[in-house]
Amino acid sequence: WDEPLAMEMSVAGRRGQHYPIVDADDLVPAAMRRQAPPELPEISEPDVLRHYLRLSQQTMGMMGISLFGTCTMKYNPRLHEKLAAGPHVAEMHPEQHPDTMQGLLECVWRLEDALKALSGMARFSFQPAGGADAAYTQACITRAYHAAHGDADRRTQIVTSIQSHPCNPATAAAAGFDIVTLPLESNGYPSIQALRAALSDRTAALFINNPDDMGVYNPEIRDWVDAVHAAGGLCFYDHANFNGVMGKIRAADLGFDACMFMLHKTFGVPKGGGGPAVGAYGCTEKLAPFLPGPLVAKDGNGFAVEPGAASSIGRVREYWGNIHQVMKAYGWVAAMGAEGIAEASDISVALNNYMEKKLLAIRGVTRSHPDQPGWRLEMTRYSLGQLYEETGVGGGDVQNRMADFGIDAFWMAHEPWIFPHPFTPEAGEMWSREDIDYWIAVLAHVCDEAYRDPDMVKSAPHNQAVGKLAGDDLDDPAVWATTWAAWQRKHGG
Amino acid sequence: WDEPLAMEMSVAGRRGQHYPIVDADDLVPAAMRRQAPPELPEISEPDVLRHYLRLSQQTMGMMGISLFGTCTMKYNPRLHEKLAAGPHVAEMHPEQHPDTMQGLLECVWRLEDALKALSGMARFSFQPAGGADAAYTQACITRAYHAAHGDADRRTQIVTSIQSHPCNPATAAAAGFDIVTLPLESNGYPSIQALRAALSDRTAALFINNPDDMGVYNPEIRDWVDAVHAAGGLCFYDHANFNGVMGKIRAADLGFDACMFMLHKTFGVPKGGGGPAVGAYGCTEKLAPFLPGPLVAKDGNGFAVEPGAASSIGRVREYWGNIHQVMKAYGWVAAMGAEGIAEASDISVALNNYMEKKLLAIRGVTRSHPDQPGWRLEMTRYSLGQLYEETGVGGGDVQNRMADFGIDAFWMAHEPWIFPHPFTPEAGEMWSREDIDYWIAVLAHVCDEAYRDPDMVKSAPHNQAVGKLAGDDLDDPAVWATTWAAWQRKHGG
Amino acid sequence: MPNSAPALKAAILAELGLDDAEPLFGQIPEDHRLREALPLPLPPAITSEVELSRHLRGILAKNRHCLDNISFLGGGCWQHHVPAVVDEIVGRSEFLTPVWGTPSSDLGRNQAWFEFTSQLGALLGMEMVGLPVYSWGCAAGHAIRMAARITGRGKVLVPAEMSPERRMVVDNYCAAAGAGRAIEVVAIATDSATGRLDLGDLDARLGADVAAVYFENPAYLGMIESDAAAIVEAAHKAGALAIVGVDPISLGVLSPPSDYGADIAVGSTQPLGVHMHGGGGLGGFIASRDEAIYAHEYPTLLNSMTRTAAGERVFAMSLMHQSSYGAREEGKDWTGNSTYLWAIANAAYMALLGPLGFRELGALILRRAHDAARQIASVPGISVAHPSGFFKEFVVDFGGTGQSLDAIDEALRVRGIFGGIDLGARLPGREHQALYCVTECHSPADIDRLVTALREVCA
Amino acid sequence: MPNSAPALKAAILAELGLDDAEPLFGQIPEDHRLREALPLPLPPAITSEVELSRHLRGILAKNRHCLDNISFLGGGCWQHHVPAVVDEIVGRSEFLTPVWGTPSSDLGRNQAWFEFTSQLGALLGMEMVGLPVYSWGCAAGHAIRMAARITGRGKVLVPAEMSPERRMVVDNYCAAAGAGRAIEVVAIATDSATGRLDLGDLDARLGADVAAVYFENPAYLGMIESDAAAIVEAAHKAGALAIVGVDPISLGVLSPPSDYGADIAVGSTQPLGVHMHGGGGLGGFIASRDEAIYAHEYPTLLNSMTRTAAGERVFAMSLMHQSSYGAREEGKDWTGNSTYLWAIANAAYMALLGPLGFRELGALILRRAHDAARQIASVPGISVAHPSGFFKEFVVDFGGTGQSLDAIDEALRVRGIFGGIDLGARLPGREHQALYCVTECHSPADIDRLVTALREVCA
Repeated sequence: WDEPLAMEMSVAGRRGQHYPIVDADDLVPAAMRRQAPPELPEISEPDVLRHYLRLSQQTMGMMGISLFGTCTMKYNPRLHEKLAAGPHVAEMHPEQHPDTMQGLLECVWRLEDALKALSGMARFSFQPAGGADAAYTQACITRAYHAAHGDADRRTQIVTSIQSHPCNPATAAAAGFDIVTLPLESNGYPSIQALRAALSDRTAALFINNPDDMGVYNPEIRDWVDAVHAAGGLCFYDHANFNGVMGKIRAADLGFDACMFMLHKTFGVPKGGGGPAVGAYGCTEKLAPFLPGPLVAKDGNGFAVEPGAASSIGRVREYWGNIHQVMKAYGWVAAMGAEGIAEASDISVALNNYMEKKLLAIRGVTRSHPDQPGWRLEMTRYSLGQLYEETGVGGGDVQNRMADFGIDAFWMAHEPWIFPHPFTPEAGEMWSREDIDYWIAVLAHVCDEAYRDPDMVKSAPHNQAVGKLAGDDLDDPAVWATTWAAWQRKHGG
Repeated sequence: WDEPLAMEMSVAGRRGQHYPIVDADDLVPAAMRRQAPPELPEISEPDVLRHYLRLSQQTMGMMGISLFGTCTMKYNPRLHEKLAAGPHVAEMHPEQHPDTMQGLLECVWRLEDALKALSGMARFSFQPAGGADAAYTQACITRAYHAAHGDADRRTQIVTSIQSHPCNPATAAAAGFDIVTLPLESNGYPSIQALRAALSDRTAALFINNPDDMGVYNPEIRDWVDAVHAAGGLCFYDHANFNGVMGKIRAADLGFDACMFMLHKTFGVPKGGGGPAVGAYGCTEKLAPFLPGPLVAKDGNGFAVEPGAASSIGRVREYWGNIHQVMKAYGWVAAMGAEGIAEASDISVALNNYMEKKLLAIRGVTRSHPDQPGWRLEMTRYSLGQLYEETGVGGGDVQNRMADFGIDAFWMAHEPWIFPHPFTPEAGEMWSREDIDYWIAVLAHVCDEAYRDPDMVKSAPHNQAVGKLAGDDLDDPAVWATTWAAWQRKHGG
Repeated sequence: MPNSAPALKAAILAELGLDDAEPLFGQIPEDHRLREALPLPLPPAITSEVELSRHLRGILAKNRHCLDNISFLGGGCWQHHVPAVVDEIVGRSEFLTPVWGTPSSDLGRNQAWFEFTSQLGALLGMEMVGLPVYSWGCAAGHAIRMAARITGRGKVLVPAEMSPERRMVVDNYCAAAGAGRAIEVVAIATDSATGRLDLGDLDARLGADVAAVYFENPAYLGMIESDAAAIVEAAHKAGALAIVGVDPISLGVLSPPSDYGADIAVGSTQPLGVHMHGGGGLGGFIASRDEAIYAHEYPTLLNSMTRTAAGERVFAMSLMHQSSYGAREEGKDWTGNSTYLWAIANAAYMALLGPLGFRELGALILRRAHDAARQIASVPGISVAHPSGFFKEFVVDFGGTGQSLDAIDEALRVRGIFGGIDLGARLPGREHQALYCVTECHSPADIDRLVTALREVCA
Repeated sequence: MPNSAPALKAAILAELGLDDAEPLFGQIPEDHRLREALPLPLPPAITSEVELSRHLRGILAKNRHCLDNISFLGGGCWQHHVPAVVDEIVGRSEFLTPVWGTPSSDLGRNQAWFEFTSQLGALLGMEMVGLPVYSWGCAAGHAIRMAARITGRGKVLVPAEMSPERRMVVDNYCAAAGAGRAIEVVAIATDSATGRLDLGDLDARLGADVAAVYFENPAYLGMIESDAAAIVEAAHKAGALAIVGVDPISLGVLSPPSDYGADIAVGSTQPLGVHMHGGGGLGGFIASRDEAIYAHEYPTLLNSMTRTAAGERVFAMSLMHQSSYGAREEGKDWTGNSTYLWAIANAAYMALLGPLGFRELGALILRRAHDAARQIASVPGISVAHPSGFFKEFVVDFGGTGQSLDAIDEALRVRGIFGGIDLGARLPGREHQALYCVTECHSPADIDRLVTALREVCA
């Protein structure tokens, strides 16, 4: 379809919803009565539906194959979607009396119980509405913890690695911390000497992923935790890449004070193109008094609401968080059980290494940190740097060309790129081997094509609804347009 | 997508549903234990979902524009779909005690009440599961009526017109009647002289559409009814094309004994690619004793189930019929009201004549029955005969080529074709004028193309997932294959 | 309505030189027209969705449904688990809304239909399957008429104890207005010892005038016809066809019709992933060997795989000319709108289960149903007519409780339980008996609740 | 899991030369590993969907929801009618499941986002709108931090009586670990006579250290800030920015922020076609004039329309380098997963209503809420604090009934009614008061039921 914008479909007098007509002009103070009607489109209900259905068909999503690394593209069980859409979830108000929301509270309690088992932590909050929000929660709790210990003004540094997700330094900075970033050694993780050098009585906390999204596990992590603790800091484990170690290790066993699970990645909750999501935040008893409220406790008759302790950080977001997603994640855990979760880890690590073996046989593809010889965990960081040097075809070109074959974009890498033209596919446990093989075959085909006919790749995509970007400068105020009104003013429609 | 068959996606050991494992071999008599497992595919749940989602995207449906005549392509309100999918409809058993199904009974009663108002009839049954089933119901009731009057052996003829829907003669024949078919005059309807000549004491009933799908109204229809009644026959009004006369005429006012409304056409119920549907069958008090049961009656406390009279024809299908569709049709009537329904008629007739004016300006397009000068009602029968003679491009070619522009097939005409290369679009009230204009523009483009470049049209479609049929003889037992097993045996996969 | 704004409507009329729609109806004589001030006695329109939603929800809330209650109703419409994936697929707008396009524009839908016929054929062991008809009863009626046309005979034998709903449909399909055109429907008795067909009675009624023997497996009262091969053989010996009605959900554990030689198989598609919908979930199928003698008598549409000019696989109708669309009253019975959307649900359901799923599910149903029967029979005054040899349904006899079935059912309803179908009202000689249905939807706890309630009610 | 069948798993391992997955975890030191016999104390897996469905339904059935009951809860999450079309659109698999593709492969999704920002901008009268953030509270927090960066000042004035939930979020966003980095949050009193902001108190607190005045319209307690223009002018006079938090569903009848000169507008997206989901329906927005000074401080992603090489319209991110994805700790605050699916619901909702729908809906809500307030105030002992000048929420004072709010709410719950938010527990000086919310979802009959119940309960 060559689909217009909704704003272009307007015909005066049309509408998609009617309401009983009443006059209420007298109920609005004269100064606050809207004068000019908003410039919204006027469209009939069937045409609105058809318009967005067509836009949905112009979204590849998981109709194709997406191995978007670090995001652990999983199947989202439709049973959970159906239940969440029903009134027992969708039509619940967050401030209802606890007697009337025992079902939701039970979901929270049961998932918390499961995550405690998976992490060894003591309490969980599901209020953080994404992984970044969980990191932010850790930053706020770190602040509150040191304040409670009279150490607020001194402990202003957060230590992290260059391979941590950008949300870790960014949220810590937003909470007012200074960031100390550790570089990687050639084996793929920072040296403990560098860590020790960074630690001091100004250290508030360590924020770290392990494995990071290169699939490399830091075997010295226990020593790291000990060193940070010895310096008086807290240790936060960003479990964004939990899929490779589920049921294999537990953050609390390694000494961490807190950790974070992404329910919309690891736990089968749909991504929705970027939320609503949940960064489930867990901590030990040491940090539990600082957790945001509300929390759920089991009592004799059912489940009770705890408002959050007096020392709580309050809220990082209103209410319970994305509680409907908590319900879905609980469903996932209930269906998988302990053994299913560990098996999913086995399969995702096995498939990643299977992919690695095949991908490294493709001309133009190399792997990060050749000094790190072992099996990678759930992901491997690759580079198309050689391909680019030899053909001029870059990672974005390859993404576009692969889309022509029904393969959605791969993940490249977070900023900063420490390898040229990085790419990071993640197999996970839910794609069939046939799909993985097809993905590999398409990449092989495109790399081969890059050597034979680089313009074919560089001018991709060729069979999508639209072609590649023109490369306009979207950072120019005269060019950018985040609304139709701005576009019309700047570009005339 | 180049989507394989589900049967080709099988990998041993996979499955999309699990059940608790029990052993029950001892509970099946040995002779009846299945030996070889069925040759079903083994596929995981995500892959089954993705497969059928892809097939859905390869179905144009109402994502494009479909003016499939006589089928009155309407918008299907999504509120009704949502309610019907809920347990208060979906999880109801038809033999529940009436106390537990008052909601469904109320929907039946309310829709019956509305259809009585629209038709003037005395009672309705929603058991017939489509328009053809309603015609079959009429045939069975006709048989029962004459039997009850001791006239069963004599009255074995059903009179209809060559323009009636094939289901009318076909169902009457299936019920054991002989068919008398009246030809059309040049004004578009049969002469009353022909009718009179066909009537006798062997006449059981007249089955007739008015208007038929050429949009021509028989102005002598009252005299027809009188003549049939005088001959001792019954009169059945097939209201398949009700959209042009809703709120304008009533079958009972014209003297008919029974009529039929298609809820999945006129009343906004989705078509589902051909059912589940409802042919709502209404009749006067004269025929009510023969209606199939169950029926609904209002009593003091609510709604009661009437099993069907002793003289009832029993059942034409099990239970209530497609009662969830009855609920949706009631929702449509409730939303439209009397004035909305009449207005929908105005709009659909106005748009049809608007289309007619524009279509007749296209070279190659002519209209049926030029002797019938007035405004047509909700449809007009056109012919591409001239186009075919002048270019060799036929109706099927034009259909295929229009699909390239997102226009789904038009309706041609029922058998027998009394005009060459017929086509019959129906505008209805739910397509916007812009959509109608686009449809007209595409037909104009394709007809023009037929004169300029007929091979382009004849080799269409060009941008669909697959091209046009090879023209194999699907009536040859060695060729046809209604199952994968048959295909493999005959064509080797 | 997109064109209902006054200015838009006026613009369309203006193109026709009109300022009012009235002249467009000039074909209709004035005295045919409805001309009251308020044309129709309908309630005022509820134009806002929020109000309509409240109105309809208010009506539907009066229903008590089978998720909130425990239901033991079956007998032709069954509560089975519908995987959520199936709901999503049949709800897709592309499948829900259309009617008929070209082979290219309907490619996906037609492929889904082909997967329906192919997988159902695999369950049945038959290579020819038509697109669905309205219901099991309609499928049986059509199949009997096919047999009558094939054999040129005018009598069919059916079980005396078949579903009354189904039987009434079959009776209509066999009746005819014209003299000598009807098919005579003759009942075969039940063997009261086994609960299965009385083979002696079958033999006695078979003869050269019999077009077909129609039997069901499992039968209406739940019993597995373990003598199916003998029934088929007896029919064939008399030159009659054997038509079997089967519940396809049983075919992971029960022999397929092909194994015992049936000529035509019919049955319900509803168990295969379609909610009951108050009976609106019904659909029927007709299948047979892939031979011209059968194919040429199908009333249904026959969706065949074939090829495009470029060699791609595509789907189109076979033998369309013999349908009522092609031949009007000369066609093979008749067809029209059917239950085609449910065929897509069926296809997805069969693909989800696969051979392992059907086998596990069949075993689970057998076990749960037999466990339930045993526990129910343990209640004083209650017995199960045939305590083994059934699939998911069985006959419970309340004769020893001294209470009426109506009273028992009402007491169960108060406890949130819908008892089985009252057979006393439906089949002669079955007073105080009810047909109970147990499937994978019933947990052991549900059965406990029933048995506890029965002990209270029948005490 | 498609590869979990033993043979399939073994084949993958065999490609790696392994017969067990264990060696793949060789990177992890042995003493880091979990090595109990039963690795994790989780309940047994419920592998069958039919059992899992029963389990989850059983849990959720313990909820009492706002369709079966009448709820007067609002205060930051509101029950509005969600058109069924919106439910279908956000349920589409293509929108529900993906994360991030190329501009071409995500074309439809990105266009829907652009329609979200464009239509919301039209409601607000603002030409720059970011992609959504988690909630209104988060949007307010980010906007205040934007203002602090723009002005280089470190204090914000906020209403004393704002939602405690929202206020706690803002407090977190304004706090800082490093000395001198925090933004001081200072409350502006309510004018007890009008229920609106006390302009005198505002003036008294304004000064050269104030980065922004943040106020809400309608405010937490429902009142329309009819002096909005004066508030904005006072802020501007002090060199501060004016940030307004608005409920976008009011903007069919209330003046848009642009009309009274607000610099940044924030608010909730939940009212625009998203179910409450126990609070999971929340989303927030940030909008402003389309000027570089604002644009360069947005923490959100900025989806801009642009062109392909061939001139087709397409969408891509603007100023990506300033986000935390682009600049880590040097970025403008931070972003990550957000509430992007709801933005599609919002887009569809706004397109459905159009200018006429928003106007009708706003008028209906105003009328129903005022009717309800009047009827409630007629109950002896009950009064409404400010009986006019509000939008959909109003403060009900039960002080004259002599009963505790807890007791009243419990008695209402027994009658299927969820009373409004208890303000006594949330705001000082509001003992015996509750915040009642009335929308288009409340019929006149619902209000009658409430009033009848209150008469009984408070008698």
